[in-house]
Amino acid sequence: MKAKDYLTDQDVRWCPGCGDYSVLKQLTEVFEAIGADPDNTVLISGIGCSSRLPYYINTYGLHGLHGRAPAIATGVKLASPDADVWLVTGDGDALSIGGNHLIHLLRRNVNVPILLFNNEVYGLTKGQYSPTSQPGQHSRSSPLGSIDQALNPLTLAMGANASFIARSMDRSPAHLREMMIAAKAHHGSALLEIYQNCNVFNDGAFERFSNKQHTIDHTFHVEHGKPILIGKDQDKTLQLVQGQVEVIKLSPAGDLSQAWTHDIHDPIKAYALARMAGDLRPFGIIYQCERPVHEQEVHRAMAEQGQQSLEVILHAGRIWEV
Amino acid sequence: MKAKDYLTDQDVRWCPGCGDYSVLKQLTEVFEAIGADPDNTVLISGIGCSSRLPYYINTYGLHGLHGRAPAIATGVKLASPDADVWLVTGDGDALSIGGNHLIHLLRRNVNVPILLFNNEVYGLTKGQYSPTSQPGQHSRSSPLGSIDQALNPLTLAMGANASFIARSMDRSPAHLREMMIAAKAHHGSALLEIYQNCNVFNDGAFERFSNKQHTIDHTFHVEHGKPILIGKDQDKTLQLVQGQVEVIKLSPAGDLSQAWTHDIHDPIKAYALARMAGDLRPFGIIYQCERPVHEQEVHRAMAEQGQQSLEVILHAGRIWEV
Amino acid sequence: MPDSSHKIVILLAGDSGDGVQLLGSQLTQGAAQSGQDVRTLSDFPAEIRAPKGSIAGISGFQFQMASTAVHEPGGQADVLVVFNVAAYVKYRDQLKPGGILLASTDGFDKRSRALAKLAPDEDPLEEARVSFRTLECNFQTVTKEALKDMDLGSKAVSRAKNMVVLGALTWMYAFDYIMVREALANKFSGELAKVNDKAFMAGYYLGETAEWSAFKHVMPSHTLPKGTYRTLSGSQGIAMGLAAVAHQSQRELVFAGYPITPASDILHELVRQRSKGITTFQAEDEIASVTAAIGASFAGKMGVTASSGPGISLKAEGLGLAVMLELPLIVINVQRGGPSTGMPTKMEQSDLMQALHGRHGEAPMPVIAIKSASHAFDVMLMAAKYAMEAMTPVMVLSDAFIASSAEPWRIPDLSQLLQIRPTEADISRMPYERDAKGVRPWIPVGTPGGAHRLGGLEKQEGSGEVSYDADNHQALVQARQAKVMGIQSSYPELTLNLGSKSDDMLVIGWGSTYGSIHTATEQLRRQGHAVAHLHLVHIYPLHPDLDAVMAEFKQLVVVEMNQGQLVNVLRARCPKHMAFIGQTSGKPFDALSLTETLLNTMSS
Amino acid sequence: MPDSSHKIVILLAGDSGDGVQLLGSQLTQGAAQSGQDVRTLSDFPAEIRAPKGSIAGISGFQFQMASTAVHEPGGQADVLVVFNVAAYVKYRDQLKPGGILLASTDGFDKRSRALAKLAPDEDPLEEARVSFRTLECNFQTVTKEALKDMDLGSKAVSRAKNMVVLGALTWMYAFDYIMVREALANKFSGELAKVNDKAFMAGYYLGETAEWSAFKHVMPSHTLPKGTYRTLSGSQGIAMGLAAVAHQSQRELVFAGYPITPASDILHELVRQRSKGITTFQAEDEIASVTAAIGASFAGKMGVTASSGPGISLKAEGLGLAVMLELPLIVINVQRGGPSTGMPTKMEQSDLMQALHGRHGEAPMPVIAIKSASHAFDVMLMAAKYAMEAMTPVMVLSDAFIASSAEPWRIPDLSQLLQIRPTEADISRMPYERDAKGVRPWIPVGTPGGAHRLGGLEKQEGSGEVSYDADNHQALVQARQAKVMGIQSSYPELTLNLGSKSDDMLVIGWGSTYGSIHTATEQLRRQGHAVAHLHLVHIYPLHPDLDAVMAEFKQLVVVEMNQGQLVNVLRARCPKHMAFIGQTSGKPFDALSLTETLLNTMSS
Ligand SMILES: Cc1ncc(C[n+]2csc(CCOP(=O)(O)OP(=O)(O)O)c2C)c(N)n1
Ligand SMILES: Cc1ncc(C[n+]2csc(CCOP(=O)(O)OP(=O)(O)O)c2C)c(N)n1
Ligand code: SF4
Ligand code: SF4
Ligand SMILES: [Mg+2]
Ligand SMILES: [Mg+2]
Repeated sequence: MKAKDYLTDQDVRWCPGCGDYSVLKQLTEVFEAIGADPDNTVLISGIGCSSRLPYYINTYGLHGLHGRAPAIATGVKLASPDADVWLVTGDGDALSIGGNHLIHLLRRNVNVPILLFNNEVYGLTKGQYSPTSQPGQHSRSSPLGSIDQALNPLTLAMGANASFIARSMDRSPAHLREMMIAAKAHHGSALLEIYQNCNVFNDGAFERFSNKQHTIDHTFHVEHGKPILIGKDQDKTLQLVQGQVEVIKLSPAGDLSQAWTHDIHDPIKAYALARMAGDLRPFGIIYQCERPVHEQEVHRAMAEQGQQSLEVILHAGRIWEV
Repeated sequence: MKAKDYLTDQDVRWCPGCGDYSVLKQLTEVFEAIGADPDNTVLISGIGCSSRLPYYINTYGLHGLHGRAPAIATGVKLASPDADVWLVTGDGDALSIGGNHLIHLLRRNVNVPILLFNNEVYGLTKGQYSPTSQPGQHSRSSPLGSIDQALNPLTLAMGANASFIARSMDRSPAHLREMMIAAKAHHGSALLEIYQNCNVFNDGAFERFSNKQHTIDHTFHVEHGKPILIGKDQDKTLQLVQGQVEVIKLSPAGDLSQAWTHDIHDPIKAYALARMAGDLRPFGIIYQCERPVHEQEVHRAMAEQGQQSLEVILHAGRIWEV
Repeated sequence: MPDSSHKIVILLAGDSGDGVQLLGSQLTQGAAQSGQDVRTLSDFPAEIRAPKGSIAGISGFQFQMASTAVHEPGGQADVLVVFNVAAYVKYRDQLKPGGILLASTDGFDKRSRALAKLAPDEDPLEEARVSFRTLECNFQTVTKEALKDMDLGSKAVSRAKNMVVLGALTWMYAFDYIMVREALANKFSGELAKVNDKAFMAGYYLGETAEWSAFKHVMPSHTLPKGTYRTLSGSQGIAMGLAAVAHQSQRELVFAGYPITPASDILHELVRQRSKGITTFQAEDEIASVTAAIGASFAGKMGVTASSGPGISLKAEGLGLAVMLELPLIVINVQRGGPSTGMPTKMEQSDLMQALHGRHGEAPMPVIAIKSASHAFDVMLMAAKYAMEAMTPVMVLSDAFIASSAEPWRIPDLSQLLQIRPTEADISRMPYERDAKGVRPWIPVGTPGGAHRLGGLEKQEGSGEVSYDADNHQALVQARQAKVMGIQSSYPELTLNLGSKSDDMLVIGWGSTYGSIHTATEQLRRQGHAVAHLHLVHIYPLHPDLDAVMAEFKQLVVVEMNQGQLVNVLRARCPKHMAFIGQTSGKPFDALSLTETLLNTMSS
Repeated sequence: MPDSSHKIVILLAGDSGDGVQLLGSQLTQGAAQSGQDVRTLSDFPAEIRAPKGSIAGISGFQFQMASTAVHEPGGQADVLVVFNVAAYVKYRDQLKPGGILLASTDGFDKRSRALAKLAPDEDPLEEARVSFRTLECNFQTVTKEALKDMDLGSKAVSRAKNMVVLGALTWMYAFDYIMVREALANKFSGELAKVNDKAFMAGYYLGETAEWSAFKHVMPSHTLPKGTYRTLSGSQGIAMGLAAVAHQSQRELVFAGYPITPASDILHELVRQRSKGITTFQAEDEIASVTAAIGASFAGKMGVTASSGPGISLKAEGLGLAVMLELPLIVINVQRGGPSTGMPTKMEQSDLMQALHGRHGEAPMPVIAIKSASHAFDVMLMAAKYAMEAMTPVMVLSDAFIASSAEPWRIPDLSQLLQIRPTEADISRMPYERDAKGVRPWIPVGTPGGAHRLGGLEKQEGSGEVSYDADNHQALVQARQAKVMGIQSSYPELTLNLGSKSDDMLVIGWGSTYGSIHTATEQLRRQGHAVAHLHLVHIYPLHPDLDAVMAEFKQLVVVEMNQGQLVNVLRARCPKHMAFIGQTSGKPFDALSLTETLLNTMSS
């Protein structure tokens, strides 16, 4: 199937220019690339602009309740462990009302890739600040600037012992596809944070990370086993100094042995990278590990323990004849 | 007021031998020590054995809804920013149903100490496994062993950008009091995890950390600026090796300069310590930082923005005379 | 020759980018300031910004204005103003035959027709010219011309089109253009203010130059009681009502909410309003918002929360707690189309039974229904009075229609507002010791000597300690009920909204159907039918005189925007046959067809 | 000389450590196996383990046995067995004057009296000897003696006391001691089995040696239909019923729950039972459990969830979603004392109105009420049938009484079980294309060519795509309603549970009041009153013949453990005066006093 064959005939109802279009497009291309089977693929979402995505993809889909997509997806996985279930959610959906279900999904390690559209705002309800909004953000519910501290989806996931965390962006199609494929390939819950521009209510929130002119100063890409290199000339790297990640020049210049080598299996450094919430941020797979997958454990335990027939159950324990 | 004056005349209704008694006792002693004002002290709890505590303390108290204590406490703090509000909760209450409210309280940094009684079981409902139960735990809802992975309250808090995390134990009264006092003194949300023995449904869960014979092999205490020393002879320390915290011998023996010096302000190392969920675990204040306190920010912003009288509000905008 | 009928319904429609809602609010404001009574109805598209030119993306604004009192935004329109062909297609059935169609022809070109998914050769204006009196004008060109010396891009020009239309309609209905112009000057600043003013004036002169005089319509002015007026939407009525609560009760408020359509506007209004004594809190979800409000009430401030549909369902457990704690709390339900996520931007009255019974256990709480924007203000005071005087949560029902509908409102004299006397912090009583009215004391955190513990477990009458005693539980279930019934003593007299006890038929309604029922009943009465109208404000407890009033009539009809909710409550207490007229289309009753339905009910 | 009345009520009481519940279950099991019909009632203390010897810590177990059919655990007891003085103080008022008091005197010493907060010189046994026939025995000594060669600590001895009592009562009522002994042998193993057996036999011989023959009471045997029997509690009935659902529907189930008293036992039973085709999931809360169950149903298995009080309130939003998605779902509400946290271990029927209306919007779903443990099994099959055949969530009401009450139950023949034919995965129909019964297809994830999208927004009839169309919404609100009404066609006939249409008065009940109402009605009939009993199983939709049945009677009375819920539903559809008898004390109706109340109602 071609990418466009994965689209339904529904009119896509996002605002013109919304970053959601890119994510939708990359997802259909990823579906083509991995040969997703529409009969066995399920998209589960909550409520929000982002959560409308399942309507546009020609697979099984459920547009559920605000915040509850992780629980619904867990139910689908318990019933159909072999289905390819994807979770589609927004920063409000996943981190405000749905934060608890998300962390429990991550801890249980239900085998689903999670596409978390982070636009740092509630789009669908017309622009209130969200848990990922930056302090001071002006919005309909904070016309004079929000005072809330922001939640960091990636550190939160590390706190819940997630087995995969990664970050990408609506405006980096190739990278986004790569990350989606990696999240799908991961065995367990894979949280992919996607910076997504809401051009109506929070335009430019990620401008410094996505605008070609600035991106080189504000972003770096991590890859397992590769040095972390920063800046136009790739002459800087990171180091941990008393709990802070600092940018240092490689010295002597070009000596890569001085560079921080990215190890996706190192949870501590992953946490350090995930904490980088300022003007310089990592993209790519930040952490990954292997852990037992929930629905498999459930069914393994059921098989081990043995299942009883109705006849046996009804006659178990003390019975007598009259 | 003396410690015992802080007790109500209610019969305490925990099982004989329950670790909750110790926490109650230490809390009254802490109240004596800090001279807590019963007119201005408020205990907010959810539902669970642990959450019954407010009934026994002669201050303001609210035994709320399962999981919702953080939200109720936030409401109290918004209305009475100067009240000394304490949050009392259990592993089920705070981390199962209430996980979302907890992380949002921590991120907002509402100024409350949090006493999280972790007995790794649902006590009040008679012994089902909880989110902190170890995989394989036998319980009423997992007679053949639970398959769920455990949630770690301290890493979760680090994920939510908590400003204070600490751990103590029902069976270490002096240490518990010290931690309670520190949590109270902290300016912001202070999560204190208390290992608490449920001798009816999960007896001995923390035996290796609390039994005098074993404790030295399984626990270590951290203090800001002090070296982390481990073992009977205090001849070992920790080091970070590729994302794992490892125990190493000090060599040369006694050379404290080799030791890991605990820095409560280092979030990365704090996260590493918090992740230690095996047979060796840290006790004490693991992390602390200063961040704006929510209710103060709210009231500061209100003061800055100015508040309008009813008269002004009614006549704001376009009005006309008839 | 200028026409001068007394009531006119105007429907404005265009892409969300066309600024139809702004146009509508400025125009109705102008109408009101020019002496018209006005009721409005916004029809938002479900999407934030659907594809340009598509029918799904059309936003509508309807209003009725009259030189006598009006109560609803009207049914079919006398005038339809459309910015493009999609708007025309969406709303053409709502324009009366022979009505005026004002069409911006730039929105009817080939491209626009394609966007609206019409056949390439289909020109709907042809058909329109037959059925309606059309006024066709390329507003894009007019606007461009008007702004030609301002060096604007075509997008910016487009965006000012609504101001040209505003000017044209201001001229057409002879509104006081100076006031409208002033209002614009206040609303916008800098470059934009200049652009808008130019566009507005161009529109104002357009009528003359374009020779639209045949369409000019001078409205006689409505004689309103003297006073200072403003326009008020339901969301504003609630927000201002809460400000009045703080003022009247001398208690501060904590409003905790979580965004949801259409309730969010209450939060938006409150943060904008910055009312003395009101703290607002955007919580992480609806459960947190109701429980934070309860925490605030425990601390001694008045906790308030608001939501819609799914959010109200989530608050069920919290409301039960408030019942048990016997703490004051106001919860506002801005109803929308259900069930589930349903139709978030549409109106419905289908949460009444939930308001009464949507909690486990015997958990009675007062339920009050708002009938219009201005009524919202009054209801907030009532709700707070019952909550703080009887120590109980109170449910207020509003809906999507009331939330955004606007009307002229006489700003009340503060000295005339309802008195609220919050229950005292009487520490001489035990926490659950009731006074003569069955009400326990309200002891804020920080009250010296007032330390006490509350909880959701059943409690010993008096002491408030936990109790599992059978007789005590039985007694407390009844005491909580009796206390709620006690608020009846503060109810205003029950008066018929139209008609008298000697009429034959009584039409009973509640909430936002007020305008439609009132208009329909008035119409029937004018036709000589003995029909009265009673609009219930107090849904629980019902007014103590209600049974007696119902007993007076031969025929009873209940009208609701649901499948039959209040009607079953009334049937359970009144042996008489009760007819029911229901509708769940997401739209208000059309007064005209309601009149007919009532007529049929009468004769059947 | 052995007495031989036909019905005996025995009440056992002691500290939670005394093993009263175990004693009770073994004893009733013995009674049942010896040919008695039995109904039980557990009275748990609210605390896990309250202080030893305190009244708050007393756990009670009551049962009625009879050689004819019994329907309830009985009112006042004929025999009270107490392990200590606190138990006596708590329950003395429940022993009939002249009844038998079997007291373990070791629990009446000074220390025990102090723990029960009696005055040091107060000896309640003195008073007891006057009012009751007392049997006093130091069971601690007897047990110690019996186990003397086993080298046990005094705690272990104490713990075996209940087995001595079990033996003594087995002798006293001439139960088949070999069966009881066998059952113990099966239940316990190793050392403990030996200890218990010795203690049991010591108790059995005690009666003879202690010359208690005057108290011996041989029960005639109840003639039951032939078959294989077991005892069944309500929680077991539900768990086994779900196993039967998997068997009958050939569909696997996913049960998702979150612990809460008294619903948790369903989860406990299910995990113990390890039923083929049932996956269990302990979720992080009730919202996750209902939505996970919905996810499972979407995937094509049958989602089931259960909870009580607060947990049911939290599921409101999820239930509304299931209504909108038109997916099968079973939600079981094991009602407890409310509101809020209320009285978690006590029974009440106060969630009926919530079951009907506790969701926003028009969200109708079938509601079925369980009346007893064995009925629970049948109701699960019905619920699943309606859910899977009509594609709807179904609410099942149980309560704390039913959950733990046990009765003998004839294991059904599998071939006789209700047939369930889940809606087919008919991909030739559109996702929301209804069949003749108004039911849409159920297309499990993985069905080739079946890909489709569901959601909580209103949908276009047929295609299921999102729709905000007014007429469509109106039609779908009605279609969802009509589909639910459609299950009436699968209802069994409506038959009176006692009496006939020619009687004067009809007593209507639902749920766990079955036994008390039945017993009371039977009593009145025996006294010559023309009273009939109708116990409703289908609360929504009501049985189509109900109105006609009600119309036949001169007098109608509704009996409920609430403040009047079903009665108002019925009043809304029946013009006749309807009397109401309610109780919210957390305890079941006492059949005797209910008889009197009914009598008063009749004559009033
Ligand atoms: C229970 C409930 N509460 C609130 C809402 C209203 N609501 C819908 S979407 C949304 C926020 C969505 O934010 P996000 O997940 O970031 O999605 P976005 O629109 O930004 O993509 C809210 C608050 C709802 N539908 N249900
Ligand atoms: C909404 C809701 N769900 C479930 C329950 C039942 N419940 C009460 S306490 C509890 C778990 C308590 O566990 P924890 O917080 O660890 O407290 P502990 O008893 O172990 O101290 C549960 C599930 C409830 N009261 N309310
Ligand atoms: S509101 Fe924002 S997030 Fe939503 S569709 Fe529009 S641009 Fe996208
Ligand atoms: S059940 Fe466990 S936690 Fe609860 S009171 Fe008893 S020992 Fe303590
Ligand atoms: Mg968002
Ligand atoms: Mg616990």
